[in-house]
Amino acid sequence: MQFKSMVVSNQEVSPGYYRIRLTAPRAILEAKPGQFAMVRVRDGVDPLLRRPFGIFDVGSFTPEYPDAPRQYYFDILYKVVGKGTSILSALHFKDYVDVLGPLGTGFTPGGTGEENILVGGGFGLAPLYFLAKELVKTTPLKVFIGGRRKEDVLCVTEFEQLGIDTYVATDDGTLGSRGLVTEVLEQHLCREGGKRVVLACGPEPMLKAVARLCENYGIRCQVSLEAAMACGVGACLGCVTKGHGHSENTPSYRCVCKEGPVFDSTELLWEEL
Amino acid sequence: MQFKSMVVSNQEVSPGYYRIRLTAPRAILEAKPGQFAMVRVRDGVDPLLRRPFGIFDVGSFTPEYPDAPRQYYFDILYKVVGKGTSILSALHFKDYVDVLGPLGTGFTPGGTGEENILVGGGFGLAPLYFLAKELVKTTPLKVFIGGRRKEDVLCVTEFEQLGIDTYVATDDGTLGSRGLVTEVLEQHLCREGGKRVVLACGPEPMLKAVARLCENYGIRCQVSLEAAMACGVGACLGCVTKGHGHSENTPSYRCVCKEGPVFDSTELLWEEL
Amino acid sequence: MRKLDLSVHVAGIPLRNPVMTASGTFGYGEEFAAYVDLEKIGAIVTKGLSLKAKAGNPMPRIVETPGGMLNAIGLQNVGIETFIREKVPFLRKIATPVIVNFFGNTVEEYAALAERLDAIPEVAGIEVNISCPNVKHGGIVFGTDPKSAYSVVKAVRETTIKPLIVKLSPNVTDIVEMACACAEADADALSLINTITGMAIDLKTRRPALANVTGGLSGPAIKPVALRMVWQVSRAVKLPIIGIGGITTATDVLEFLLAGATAVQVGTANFMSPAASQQIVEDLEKYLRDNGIKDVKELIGALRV
Amino acid sequence: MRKLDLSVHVAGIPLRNPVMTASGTFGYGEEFAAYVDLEKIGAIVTKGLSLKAKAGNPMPRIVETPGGMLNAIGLQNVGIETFIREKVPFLRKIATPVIVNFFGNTVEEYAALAERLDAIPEVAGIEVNISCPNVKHGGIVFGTDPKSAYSVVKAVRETTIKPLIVKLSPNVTDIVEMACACAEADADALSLINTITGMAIDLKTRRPALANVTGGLSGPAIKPVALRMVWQVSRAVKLPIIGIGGITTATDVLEFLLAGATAVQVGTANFMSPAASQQIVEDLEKYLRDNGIKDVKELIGALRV
Ligand SMILES: Cc1cc2nc3c(=O)[nH]c(=O)nc-3n(C[C@H](O)[C@H](O)[C@H](O)COP(=O)(O)OP(=O)(O)OC[C@H]3O[C@@H](n4cnc5c(N)ncnc54)[C@H](O)[C@@H]3O)c2cc1C
Ligand SMILES: Cc1cc2nc3c(=O)[nH]c(=O)nc-3n(C[C@H](O)[C@H](O)[C@H](O)COP(=O)(O)OP(=O)(O)OC[C@H]3O[C@@H](n4cnc5c(N)ncnc54)[C@H](O)[C@@H]3O)c2cc1C
Ligand SMILES: Cc1cc2nc3c(=O)[nH]c(=O)nc-3n(C[C@H](O)[C@H](O)[C@H](O)COP(=O)(O)O)c2cc1C
Ligand SMILES: Cc1cc2nc3c(=O)[nH]c(=O)nc-3n(C[C@H](O)[C@H](O)[C@H](O)COP(=O)(O)O)c2cc1C
Ligand code: FES
Ligand code: FES
Repeated sequence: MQFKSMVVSNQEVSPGYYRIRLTAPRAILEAKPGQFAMVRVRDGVDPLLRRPFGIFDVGSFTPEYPDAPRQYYFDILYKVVGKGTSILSALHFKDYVDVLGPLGTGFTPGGTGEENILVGGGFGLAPLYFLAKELVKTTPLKVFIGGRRKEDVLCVTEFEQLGIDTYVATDDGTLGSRGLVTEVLEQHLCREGGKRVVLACGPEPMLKAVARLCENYGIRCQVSLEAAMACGVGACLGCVTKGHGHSENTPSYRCVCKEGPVFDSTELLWEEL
Repeated sequence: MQFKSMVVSNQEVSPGYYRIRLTAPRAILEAKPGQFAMVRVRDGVDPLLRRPFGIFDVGSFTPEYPDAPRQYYFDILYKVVGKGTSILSALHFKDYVDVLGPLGTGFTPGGTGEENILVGGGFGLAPLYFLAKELVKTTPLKVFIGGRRKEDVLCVTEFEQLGIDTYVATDDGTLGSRGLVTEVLEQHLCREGGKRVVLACGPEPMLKAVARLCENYGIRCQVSLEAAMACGVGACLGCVTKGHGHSENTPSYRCVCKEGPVFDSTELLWEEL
Repeated sequence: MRKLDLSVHVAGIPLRNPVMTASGTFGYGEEFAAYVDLEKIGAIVTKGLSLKAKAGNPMPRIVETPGGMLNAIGLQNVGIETFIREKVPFLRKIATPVIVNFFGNTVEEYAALAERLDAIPEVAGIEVNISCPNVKHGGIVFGTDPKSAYSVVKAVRETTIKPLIVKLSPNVTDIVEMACACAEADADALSLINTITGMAIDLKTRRPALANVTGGLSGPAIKPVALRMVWQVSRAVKLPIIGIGGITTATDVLEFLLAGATAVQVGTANFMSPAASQQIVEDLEKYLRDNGIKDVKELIGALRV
Repeated sequence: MRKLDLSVHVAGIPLRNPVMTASGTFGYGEEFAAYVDLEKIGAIVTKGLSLKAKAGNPMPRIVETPGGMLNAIGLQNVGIETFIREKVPFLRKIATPVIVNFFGNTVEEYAALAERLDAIPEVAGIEVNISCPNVKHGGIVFGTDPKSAYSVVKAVRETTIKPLIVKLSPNVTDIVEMACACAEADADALSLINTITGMAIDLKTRRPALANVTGGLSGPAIKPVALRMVWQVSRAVKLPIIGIGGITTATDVLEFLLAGATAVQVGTANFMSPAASQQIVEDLEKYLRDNGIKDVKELIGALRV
């Protein structure tokens, strides 16, 4: 769906990272973890295109005026990296944006008896938190979070409040263990057994390492990819990634916006990404 | 000069008309009535160019925090007509714009013993009010204001507070007499004699009529013109108007931004504007 | 009050209004069905087809630029047979004319595609994209050489009685010369402009922002160039013109009509808002009503110069 | 720390940094003296001169477009003699190279201008604007026809030993062909691009927004086209290139250098901020410092393709 959305709140949650709450029609409650929204941050031609953001949370509240109807919302957790995100970070309560979404596929977590292992970095935590909130009621769950420095490690408190075991690694050791999150993940994978599924979202090098690890351990793995996007609905073919194709010479390009952003890691031609 | 300027206040003063107060260096106090400023209303390329606005007032105040230095400002009176002015109208206290100015020539009012007759319409009142404030201390003064409807007649209270005789005409008669301001002006000109100067700012048809009238009555007349502008400093040659030229076939184009916006009405080739 | 007349005819195709969607920016129509009432727009122009499916260029394929975007999709498409099998059934269900955009590497490929499309009743018209290199003639682009353009249009003309629209490339010294060549080859209408070749660089990596190095510039940034070319061609050639380039509002549409276009296509604006085309139709109707204009056709070529 | 080296040589002209101001957007320099330290920029290119003063086009002459602007100034200028008498004395006082842009209606006029400028010591170099119609040859534009371009550049070359820059028009099918023609005629450098022909319409009046109907598109909107052309020409021609088109930031400058430009000109950005050129130089210096680049020349043509 496409809708005008009012900013409810917009706060810096960690240096350079913001959480914005946007009003939405009731149907937003049906958004699946892993889906995203394309936001037009302001009118005019600068920036021209919408910006894609994973859905971090959905919910509802009752505004504080008499007879107020229930108001639905969704949250985005975003990092200020350029023009669009800095315009977004300057928005206030009662400003408006235009939203297209929820879009794309969501994660397909493990079935009964399977443990879900979430692995993320940076704003990749956004869809994972949303996923964890849904899963925690029914399935065993663990979260592995990586980041360059302490400031890049988001949502630890949120995950812990959900009562989920959370493992953290930072490149500089300022939080959790020092090193890559995949090292911590590997230790965990080889220590413990059982049926499990890895669900990952974060920077591409991290996803690549996670996918390789899961291949080695024979574990089903889903990753959520990023790509520059124009339409968000599978029409422009601008956002493709390389999937395994029909023939070796002709890669089969897959739309990240529509066939993804969540892919089974085995679908992707990792060596060419 | 070019400076970053903070919005102090920004209020709708009549439907569709706003008055914005912008901080400025002390030198703004030297601005002459009739000069203007080019405002970059926001970052980015949309809108690309600055927007020109006459200076409506200048002044200073002391902010309400301890040891605050004196803060200088200038005001703009503007009408929301398009993209730039609607972005401007949405700015709040503490937002920033980039200002270039004061630019251009100012009005040259009459000398001792001469009566100054100000004639304006719409936001053309902005420089006239600024002018009136300066002149009222020393010279006899009258103001003629025209507008389509009541809402387009600005600054009547301001002029009256300065103790200046104010004559109003509206097309639909909702304020003052019904008809054109030039009709009221003509009645005045033929009724009274004496040395006088007409200083006018407003829509071009009004200026044209005023100029013709003054020519008929042999009265010196200055008009402040408008033109689309890019540089504001006389470099791009985009803002020209037609002045009397050296030869009949080659009109001499005059820069509105630098040689104007205020011109002696006899300098202009009215029949070709 | 008499009903407003928004209808126009282009190349013999009756359109309920002059607002179509541009090839490559609206998929095969169905991608937008959730956001636009497809029966409200004038026509759908589908993504450029080739004989065989085409994989397209490596990524990254798009990048935003000031007031526009560059794309180097590389004409990825499902190929004509899959189109007929999988996409036409959806399009059959809607009462909006479907114009099929296509391209080839040789004159023969163009002709073969046209022949195949000629047999499909759901195809209201065909739009020939000539902005492609002619592989038989050393890669010279059909769309920048009047002789090549003539030969490809002529060959297509001979294989089909469908309304034949030729889509012109703006990357030429003289757009009128190109338009004349297509008119001589008996095109029924011209659509212009396709994208302007451009390039962007990623300073961080010191690489081109597109894997293909160069790409096609589209969006509001190119509107002045498109409007100029439409005006030039409309004064020189009798064929109806479909104006394309940076159209995002009803005002833009009206400007193209004044400049001489009979209809328009909305491209990049579909990305800014998927409902853009429908919104433009509604605003167009409102403009006509507010300005007491009974028939949109009054505006075609009505520029006062 | 060793001092950063921002200097470059173009056509034999030593520049303290690669950032010049573009013709027609910076007047004769003095208009900007209150806002820019003219001694901080690489060179000043003055408003295009003709033999006699030129009145220019009727107004309106400019209009904003998405991410850009159109201008149809009509080459209004004071004429070469007034320039020498009234503008050069100011320019003499500043230690920044002055490059004089000029144009004619015939090959002879171009040559006469070049000869006159050859005698002026304050002129560090000349920039020939060939985007003008050749009145002797039925109005064909010098800048879109390789043969005409060759003849005008050759004629200028024969009358002057000043560094000779030829400014190319982007309104051509093949910019490389134009560049080659100028190289053959012994130009010392090429500057590109001039404006792209465009048009805008005022819906309210139903008239063209410019009195001249068409005008030249400049500003950020055209940057992708300019960058593409600079890259194409730099790979095909040995001459140093001055990149022009939509440059507003140091990042833009760096992109043009990577694409193969030795220097750049800042045009429309001077209107967005009169201090733009100086700001760009400062930001450029900061970028080099922050990235440990000692010499800006390392970046020229350093695009990784
Ligand atoms: C499916 C999907 C979900 C996403 N979810 C989130 C999210 O939950 N939170 C969040 O903060 N971001 C998310 N992103 C990334 C976000 O879209 C970009 O950070 C944003 O578009 C940048 O816009 P900008 O205008 O600020 O930056 P720009 O000015 O466009 O670019 C600034 C810098 O950021 C880089 N950049 C631009 N687009 C992307 C991109 N898509 N990914 C990575 N780098 C980019 C550019 O190369 C450039 O170096 C998601 C992207 C996708 C595709
Ligand atoms: C020297 C000078 C002093 C001015 N002083 C004032 C002032 O004190 N207060 C004020 O409100 N305005 C003033 N103006 C006019 C003001 O500059 C324009 O209204 C403004 O630039 C419109 O910007 P926009 O982006 O809102 O409109 P745009 O989106 O650019 O245009 C919207 C509509 O307004 C028209 N328009 C655009 N520019 C002008 C213009 N310069 N004059 C008239 N119509 C225009 C357009 O044709 C269009 O129809 C002055 C102009 C000049 C040249
Ligand atoms: C992502 C994208 C894909 C395109 N694909 C095609 C295509 O397959 N065939 C074609 O003729 N034009 C194609 N075009 C060009 C558009 O149809 C249109 O001519 C151009 O984008 C200018 O219009 P706009 O500025 O409204 O986008 C494509 C444009 C874009 C942006
Ligand atoms: C108002 C204006 C006047 C110009 N006058 C000239 C000129 O006299 N001679 C010339 O060669 N180029 C002229 N140009 C073109 C610029 O020098 C430059 O090539 C073009 O604007 C592209 O650069 P930009 O996008 O940075 O503005 C003019 C451009 C503008 C906007
Ligand atoms: S963003 Fe357009 S196809 Fe994915
Ligand atoms: S606005 Fe540039 S010369 Fe007046």
